[in-house]
Amino acid sequence: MPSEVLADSHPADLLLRADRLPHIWCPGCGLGSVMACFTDAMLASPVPVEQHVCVSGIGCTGRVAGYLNIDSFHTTHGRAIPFAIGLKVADPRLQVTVFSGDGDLAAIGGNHLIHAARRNIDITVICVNNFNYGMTGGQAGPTTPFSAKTTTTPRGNAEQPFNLPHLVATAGAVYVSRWTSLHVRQLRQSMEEALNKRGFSFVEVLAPCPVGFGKGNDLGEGLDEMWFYRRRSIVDHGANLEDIDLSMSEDEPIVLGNFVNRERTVFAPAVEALALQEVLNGTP
Amino acid sequence: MPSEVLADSHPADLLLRADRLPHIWCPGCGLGSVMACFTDAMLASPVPVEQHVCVSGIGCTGRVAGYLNIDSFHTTHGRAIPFAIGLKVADPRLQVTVFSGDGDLAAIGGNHLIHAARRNIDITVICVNNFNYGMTGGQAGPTTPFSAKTTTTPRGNAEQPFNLPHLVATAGAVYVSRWTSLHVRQLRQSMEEALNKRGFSFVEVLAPCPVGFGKGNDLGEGLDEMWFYRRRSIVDHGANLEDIDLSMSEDEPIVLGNFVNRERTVFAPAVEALALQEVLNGTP
Amino acid sequence: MSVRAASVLTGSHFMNGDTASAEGALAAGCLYFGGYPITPSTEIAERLARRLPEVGGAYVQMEDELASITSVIGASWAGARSMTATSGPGFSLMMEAIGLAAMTEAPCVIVNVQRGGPSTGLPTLVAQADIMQARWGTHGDIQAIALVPSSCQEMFDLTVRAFNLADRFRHPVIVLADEVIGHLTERVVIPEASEIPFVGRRTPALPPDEHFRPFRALDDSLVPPMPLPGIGYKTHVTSLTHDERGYPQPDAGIHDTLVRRISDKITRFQSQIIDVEEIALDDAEIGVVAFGSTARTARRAIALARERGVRAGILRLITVWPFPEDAIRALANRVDAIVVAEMNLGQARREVERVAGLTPVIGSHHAGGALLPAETILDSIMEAAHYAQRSPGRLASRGSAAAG
Amino acid sequence: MSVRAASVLTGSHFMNGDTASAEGALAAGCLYFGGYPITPSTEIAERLARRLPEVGGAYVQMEDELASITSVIGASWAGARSMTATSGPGFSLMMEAIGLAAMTEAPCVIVNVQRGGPSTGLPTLVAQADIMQARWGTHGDIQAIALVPSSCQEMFDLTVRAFNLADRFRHPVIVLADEVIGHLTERVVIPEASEIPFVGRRTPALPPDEHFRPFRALDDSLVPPMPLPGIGYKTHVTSLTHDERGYPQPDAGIHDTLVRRISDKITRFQSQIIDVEEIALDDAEIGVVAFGSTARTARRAIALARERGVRAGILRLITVWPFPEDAIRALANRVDAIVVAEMNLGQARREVERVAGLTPVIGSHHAGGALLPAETILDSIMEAAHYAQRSPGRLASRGSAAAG
Amino acid sequence: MTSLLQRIPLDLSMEQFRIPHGQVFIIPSRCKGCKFCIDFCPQDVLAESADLNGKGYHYAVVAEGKEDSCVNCRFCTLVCPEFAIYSDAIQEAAS
Amino acid sequence: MTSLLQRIPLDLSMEQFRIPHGQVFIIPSRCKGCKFCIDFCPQDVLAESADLNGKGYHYAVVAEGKEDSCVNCRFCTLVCPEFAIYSDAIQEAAS
Amino acid sequence: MARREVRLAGFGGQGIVLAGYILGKAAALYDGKDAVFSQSYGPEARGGACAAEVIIDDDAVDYPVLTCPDVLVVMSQEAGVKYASDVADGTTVLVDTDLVRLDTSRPLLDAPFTGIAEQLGRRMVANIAMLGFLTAVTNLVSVEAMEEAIRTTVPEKTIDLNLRAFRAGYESRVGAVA
Amino acid sequence: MARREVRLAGFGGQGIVLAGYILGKAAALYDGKDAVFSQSYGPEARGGACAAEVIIDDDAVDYPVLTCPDVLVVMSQEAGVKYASDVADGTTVLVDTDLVRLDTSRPLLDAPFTGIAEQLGRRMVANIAMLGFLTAVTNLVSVEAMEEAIRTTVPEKTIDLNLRAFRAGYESRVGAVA
Ligand SMILES: Cc1ncc(C[n+]2csc(CCOP(=O)(O)OP(=O)(O)O)c2C)c(N)n1
Ligand SMILES: Cc1ncc(C[n+]2csc(CCOP(=O)(O)OP(=O)(O)O)c2C)c(N)n1
Ligand code: SF4
Ligand code: SF4
Ligand code: SF4
Ligand code: SF4
Ligand code: SF4
Ligand code: SF4
Ligand SMILES: [Mg+2]
Ligand SMILES: [Mg+2]
Repeated sequence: MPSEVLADSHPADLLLRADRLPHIWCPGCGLGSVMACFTDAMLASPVPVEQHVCVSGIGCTGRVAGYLNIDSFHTTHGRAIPFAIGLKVADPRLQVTVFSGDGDLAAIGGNHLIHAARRNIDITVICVNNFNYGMTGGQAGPTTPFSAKTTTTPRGNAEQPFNLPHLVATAGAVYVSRWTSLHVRQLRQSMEEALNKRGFSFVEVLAPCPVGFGKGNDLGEGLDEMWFYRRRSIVDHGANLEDIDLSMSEDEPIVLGNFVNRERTVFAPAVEALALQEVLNGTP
Repeated sequence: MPSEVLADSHPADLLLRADRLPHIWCPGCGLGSVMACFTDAMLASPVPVEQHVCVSGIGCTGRVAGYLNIDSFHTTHGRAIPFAIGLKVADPRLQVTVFSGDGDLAAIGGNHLIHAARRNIDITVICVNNFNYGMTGGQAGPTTPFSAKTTTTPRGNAEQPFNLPHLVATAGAVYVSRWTSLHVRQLRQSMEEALNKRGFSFVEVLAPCPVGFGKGNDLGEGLDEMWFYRRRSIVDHGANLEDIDLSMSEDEPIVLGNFVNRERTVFAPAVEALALQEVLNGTP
Repeated sequence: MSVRAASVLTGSHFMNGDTASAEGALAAGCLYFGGYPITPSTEIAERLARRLPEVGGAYVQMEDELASITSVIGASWAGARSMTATSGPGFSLMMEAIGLAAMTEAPCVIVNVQRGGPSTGLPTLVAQADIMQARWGTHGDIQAIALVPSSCQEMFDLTVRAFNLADRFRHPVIVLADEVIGHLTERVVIPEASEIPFVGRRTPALPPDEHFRPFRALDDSLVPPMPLPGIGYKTHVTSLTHDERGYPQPDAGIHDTLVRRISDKITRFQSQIIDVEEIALDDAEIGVVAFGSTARTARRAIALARERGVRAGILRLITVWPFPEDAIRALANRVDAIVVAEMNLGQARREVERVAGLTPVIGSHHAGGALLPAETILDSIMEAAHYAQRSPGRLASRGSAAAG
Repeated sequence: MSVRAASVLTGSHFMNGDTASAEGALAAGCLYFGGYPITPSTEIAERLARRLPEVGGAYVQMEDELASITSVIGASWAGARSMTATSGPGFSLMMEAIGLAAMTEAPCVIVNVQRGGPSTGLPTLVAQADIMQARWGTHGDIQAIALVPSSCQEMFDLTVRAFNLADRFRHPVIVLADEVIGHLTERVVIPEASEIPFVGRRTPALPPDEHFRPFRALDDSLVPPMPLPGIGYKTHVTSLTHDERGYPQPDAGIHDTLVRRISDKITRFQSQIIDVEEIALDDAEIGVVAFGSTARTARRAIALARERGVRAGILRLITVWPFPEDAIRALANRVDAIVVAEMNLGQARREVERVAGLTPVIGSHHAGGALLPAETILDSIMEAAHYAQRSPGRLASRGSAAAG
Repeated sequence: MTSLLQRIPLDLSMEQFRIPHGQVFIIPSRCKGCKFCIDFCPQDVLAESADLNGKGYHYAVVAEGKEDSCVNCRFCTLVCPEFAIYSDAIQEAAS
Repeated sequence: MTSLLQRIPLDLSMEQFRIPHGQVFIIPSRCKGCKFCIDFCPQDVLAESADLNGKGYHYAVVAEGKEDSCVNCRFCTLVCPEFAIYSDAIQEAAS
Repeated sequence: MARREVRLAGFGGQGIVLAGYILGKAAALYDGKDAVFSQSYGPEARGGACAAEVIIDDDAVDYPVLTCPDVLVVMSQEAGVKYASDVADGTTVLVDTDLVRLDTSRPLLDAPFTGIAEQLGRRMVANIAMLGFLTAVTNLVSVEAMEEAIRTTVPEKTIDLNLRAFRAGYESRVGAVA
Repeated sequence: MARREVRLAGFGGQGIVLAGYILGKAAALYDGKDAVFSQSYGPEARGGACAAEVIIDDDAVDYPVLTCPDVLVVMSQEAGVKYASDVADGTTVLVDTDLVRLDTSRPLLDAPFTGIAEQLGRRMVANIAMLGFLTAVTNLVSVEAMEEAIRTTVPEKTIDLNLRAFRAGYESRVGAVA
């Protein structure tokens, strides 16, 4: 048996705009891994691929929309969720996933995040938390751990970060999980659950950003940050969400798990999507 | 002894722009009561009145800033908190209270609310929750109970409201309470605690809005809504914040209390306020 | 067309302007409203909150105006005719997303019922000071299409037209109403559904294949057919500068091509958009340029002027953007002087000055808060008549508002 | 003045434009920066995050641009010189709050390092397409003060000047930089602290008493002295239309008085603000109007034109708002034709057209993404020379961008 | 009046435990007749006036027979949205 | 490799419990040498190539002696940020 | 008929706005005239004074805002204070004698609208009684148009009551004059 | 000296940007010239190719962007592919022989910058060695100015190392030529 077989395409290429590869992400960046998991979860979803749409904001993570070979929307910074709400309400047949960064979703987009969770609108949000604004070159954001160094916190971050699963669950999400880009199988599985869940589902994915975050915080390359996750992560699906804050300290565990899976009334304003088509066709 | 003594001014007038009375609030509105409690709490605060500043957004509640006879800022809709942050950071000697409505603070201003709580900046936020946008005539907002009728939810609200104490505590506030405009002594006391607390403190006050909310929801006049609070309220300082959602149902209690009082690092970027004065005086 | 018929409240109504706009939206087939209340536009939201679910549409009250307009753009991309309504402060908050709509060529309608500004200003009182903002409020270069109703009937008619123009040009269209018209109640006649003009969005004629280029215009219109999601086109839509495939391209040449196309698609066909009404201009020596509720005041003012022997007429702008330059030029050639009457410090006046050539231009305005009194316009007309008599050459343009 | 001396990095530096702007802010005594990162302005934030705490100031990274600018206004009211920096998308989000700053007369500085728009557009590439937005982006009528640096030295100098103008006029002042200048590194000479121009904010001369009227101007400047909070003035500040006491008044007369005062306080003294540079205009037959990085290209273009025998010169606008109308008029009287060179579809060109009278105006522009090539400007100069020769009368203005 | 408001005096300071007497002050022109003070005064001290004030409201007055009942709990002072009523301790301590 | 990733196969479907053999496929030109697959393959199947790819990276290859060790757990498929590696089941079931 | 301007003034809850709407609607839809109706807005007016304006014209109503009322209806003391001075010599002033006492030398047309409504058992239809009176004493609108406007505007169940109130108001004047 | 344009190209992490900055600074602050420096931005460049531009002029640098380089320094294969075609006949091309193999007929000036740096024990100073070489083979800047620019730019602790790298680079050429 030969060792490896050389190939020139990848099974996931079908779901990717392969003509746009290689993507812009840095070597050692975790975003590609998260996107790989998502393509896999999408394939497993019972909804036909044509009906999947992806909405991103602006940021490195926000570029995901541009690589997925589905109807995909790369909107403005922070506004992926309201855009997704418009799509979903106007055409409820769409399987709408918002895929964006921690800054996009929790800094400038934080209000939309909590309100969408409150409404319990039936969309899935995948939030890649790399602890900083990667795209703009590594500034601190609302997920940057206390004391971490970034280009705007040269003396260490004086702010305390959000605990996103806790925040989003408090706001009303019915499915909430956290994984890292190392935990690819659990992540993939959680994404699949999130896609299938009716209501607002939220998957936080911790991922290395060696260029924006690793560098300044002695985390080294992407690989080192992956080892860091390996060392510190524990899985506790039943964790008390109050207790899963993230910090820079090596002593504190990074708690992962599928934390919340419950039922609440799903937001469904009275639109009859099929009727939409009829008004469209003034000129074909 | 005479029965009542007729007076032509009120001890609180000192803290009010009495020349602007009567205020614009409707008969039976709870806002005046909340403002009365605040003037009383302000008097009890160890900080001299001159150093108190009040920042409001836009709304009926937002008019509070205009009635208090202190330095007071009636900003734009939703932005009272960032304005307050600028004031407080640039001059930490100021005792900064944000006084605004549920819509202002939790709808359009929701992001600033959670981020300010996360940072744990040393300001106090008093949020009057009258379950609707009063100023614009009674539309639904993020605090409108499920199924409640408003001018934009003629069939009953399809959205579920925020549980504000839970949300704000999750985001990071160190002092969190909820009272109604009927519970004036506890409210006054809680405001005083909030003012004295270092860090981000949050007081939610339920108050009647007979014109915007009462009318459409068979709550009758302001007085009826006060009786409604009387009937349904229970005080439970130790309540689990998850369990204090508000609903329209007469069977569900309205849980009040001083729920959270804890310590977290207070946000204090390195400004030396006293130095500020020196740059001001180019021309006196 | 069943949805539309059910949506049309055919008949004569005594209806306020905001409500008429809401009914216009329904008659145009609007199925999505994303909004956030703000005086004096709130009645539009309130009406649609009640009516949209009756016709299979959805009213979503968002958490702020950023969310409102962005959800409207999302709904547009899902194929729905969609809109929002707001006033000054909310309009200012929508500026970033208006650029998104223009850049992604998402048709949608924004009704701005103008009130007094700047800032929170005068929430319940009229102004017309968002004219220039409607054109220039977002960063970068885009065109604006803005219609200005003068009556409740026009609140209905122009809202319908706004949807048709939006789909025709794949561009956000603004209905620049004002508080007086929004809050006024008048007779509004809603025609039969079949009489409501309808110009639908063009969608790709062919099913999806790998040659599909979502941002390639197939004809001189420069407007690419707009694919629906969910049916296999796999369109990528981005707010970044993009090529015909929709792929981001940080390239000056591609940028110039794109920005000019989305601009030219409107300017080239601006005659399809521009609409003005001429009132008593046949014999006029003084032309009053006015729009919105001010145009009604102007009617009274020209009557008073004529009583005083000055033949004044009105060029009422129904479209302010694209600016009716040709009509203004024609007016300038025909009258001795132009008065621009508006409730702001002289915004449209600048545009008129730009194209009026040698004809003197006099501004008649105040900052808002109440209708411009007919007497103010009358004074300007008399002043204009005076000037025009004395100095036939080009005058420096004058007006009570400061320039800058 | 100890804070200021410590803040001034006196000496010669090789510094990029963004950093120079940050140092300008520090030298001007800025003690508060509220910001949100955005290319190509981020280096300003990064520099100030490091430097402000060193001088007793505060850098606060807010959750978005709405919060950034509003916190800056709050800090201004607390007495601090305060600023933010952003680019197109963030600038669009600041539009509402710019109205708040104008309405409450809160001095502050906003640096917009322009990139290609509309929408997310070209984050890393240059444009100059926010010129009109800087003037008209917020609802209602306010004036704009906007300075346009052409070099890193001017990033420093004009940021200092912006603070002084802000305090002098109690108005938000915009530094309209562009990506090329923001990202360029050049020599920047920072003078001694004592040499840095400083025009401070006027505060009330008298201690608080009941006659104090926070919004009453005490002299012709029309600028009321600005009280600090915390010391007993008990000022009420509102975004609503207000009287001299600062009390809300929904009244057309009070509105007109207020809106005109906050406008006139700038236009009356615009000569104190307006600044232009004349380059080789003495003998020029063609005048090139240019600003920002394009003014540098224009230098090369006029050199090339002169090689070809066309005497071209440059009127470099250092202030774009208030628009230097007088300087343009003077230019129009002196040259045969004007070329307006800018990286947008012709924004300043419209203003030039408005005041150039009979002199032909030719636009030289593209939508951005790279510097306008010197050859493009040269072509326009040659075309202008050609036209000017043939038709001495007023020409319809021309240019490659569409109007509207 | 039931539990909730009777508990109120519990958080008063010690000296006030001497069940002080209060004097009620009223500014009739300010009252908008919401009755908050009347319905919820823990001692049922207050009632509606017979005549109308300038705005057309029956303002709050001390009810007949309740002239000595006010305990100066300040509830009315704090609850009145119009700053139309307040109480003050009567100087001579009642014990 | 410790607990965390060895637990992974637990959520595989039953048929995969037959400890399948996997075949590794590689697209060398895509690899950016992050070593995620190499360091974390639960069977230590992978290693760096000796030579560089066009971009100048040592890409992933099957390590010597590990030709039969792949269990087709798909970890590498999912973790590779560059879509440069994947595994597939070898047809004949290994049991 | 040339342009006629009507101001109805009272306090919130009296149905002033509804009355104005009905009056305008009657003229605009059922009398073949042009009419516009608007109400005063303003936060300062919350829950207090409240006013509605109706302008009726045979031609199109150009300037849509009231300049000086031809008819002023005063339904509350506060409204009286606020608006009674804002009239011309020819202004017809109607007052609800039950609620308003105007200190003026000008002739007033008055009737106890509230009393009339109370006789019908529902104080809330005082506004409609007022409209009946107004119809009788002015030539602004026809009785038929008003009745049709009431029928098409008020809730189904209250049509009868409202029509009775309208007629009672109308007759109170007709009786008085006769 | 008239305007001279220099492009330095390599990959992220090589210190290309720092090198460009030092070169520009030397000219602008210590050689009495005017100089501008800028770097290419663009998301597509993330972690991959990276370039810096320096323009030096006796007069003021007007047009601040490179049009066609007089000097091109290639420090990576990818950069070579990207930029080698974008030159004029007169362009001086410098390459790091350790990293780049250019398929071109034009004369190249080359030296093993990386190797030189490795000899000093720190591969990361290859950029400074390159600057030494560049200083030697062009007349863009003086040695003194470059040394001063290095001293005032690099971290205190690394000044010596960097100066040694600079001299080694400089001498590698001086030696080669001599
Ligand atoms: C309105 C606006 N503000 C700021 C920016 C600049 N910006 C682009 S991406 C980004 C942050 C992205 O951070 P995150 O969402 O965490 O994504 P990452 O790059 O880390 O994946 C910012 C601030 C913008 N494009 N638009
Ligand atoms: C940007 C903007 N959007 C909308 C409005 C309109 N508006 C004014 S107040 C308000 C809601 C106020 O609600 P809340 O804060 O709950 O205050 P309340 O009136 O209920 O006390 C709204 C939507 C505005 N002024 N500015
Ligand atoms: S900057 Fe960070 S998040 Fe962005 S591509 Fe590079 S490593 Fe990934
Ligand atoms: S509308 Fe509601 S909140 Fe506003 S003043 Fe009236 S009762 Fe109070
Ligand atoms: S002070 Fe207390 S007891 Fe006295 S009247 Fe007021 S509420 Fe009643
Ligand atoms: S609480 Fe105040 S306004 Fe209400 S009835 Fe009592 S005194 Fe009057
Ligand atoms: S499939 Fe699993 S076992 Fe096989 S090479 Fe990949 S990671 Fe290793
Ligand atoms: S995970 Fe992918 S990119 Fe990284 S080393 Fe393995 S094959 Fe290469
Ligand atoms: Mg991030
Ligand atoms: Mg409210």
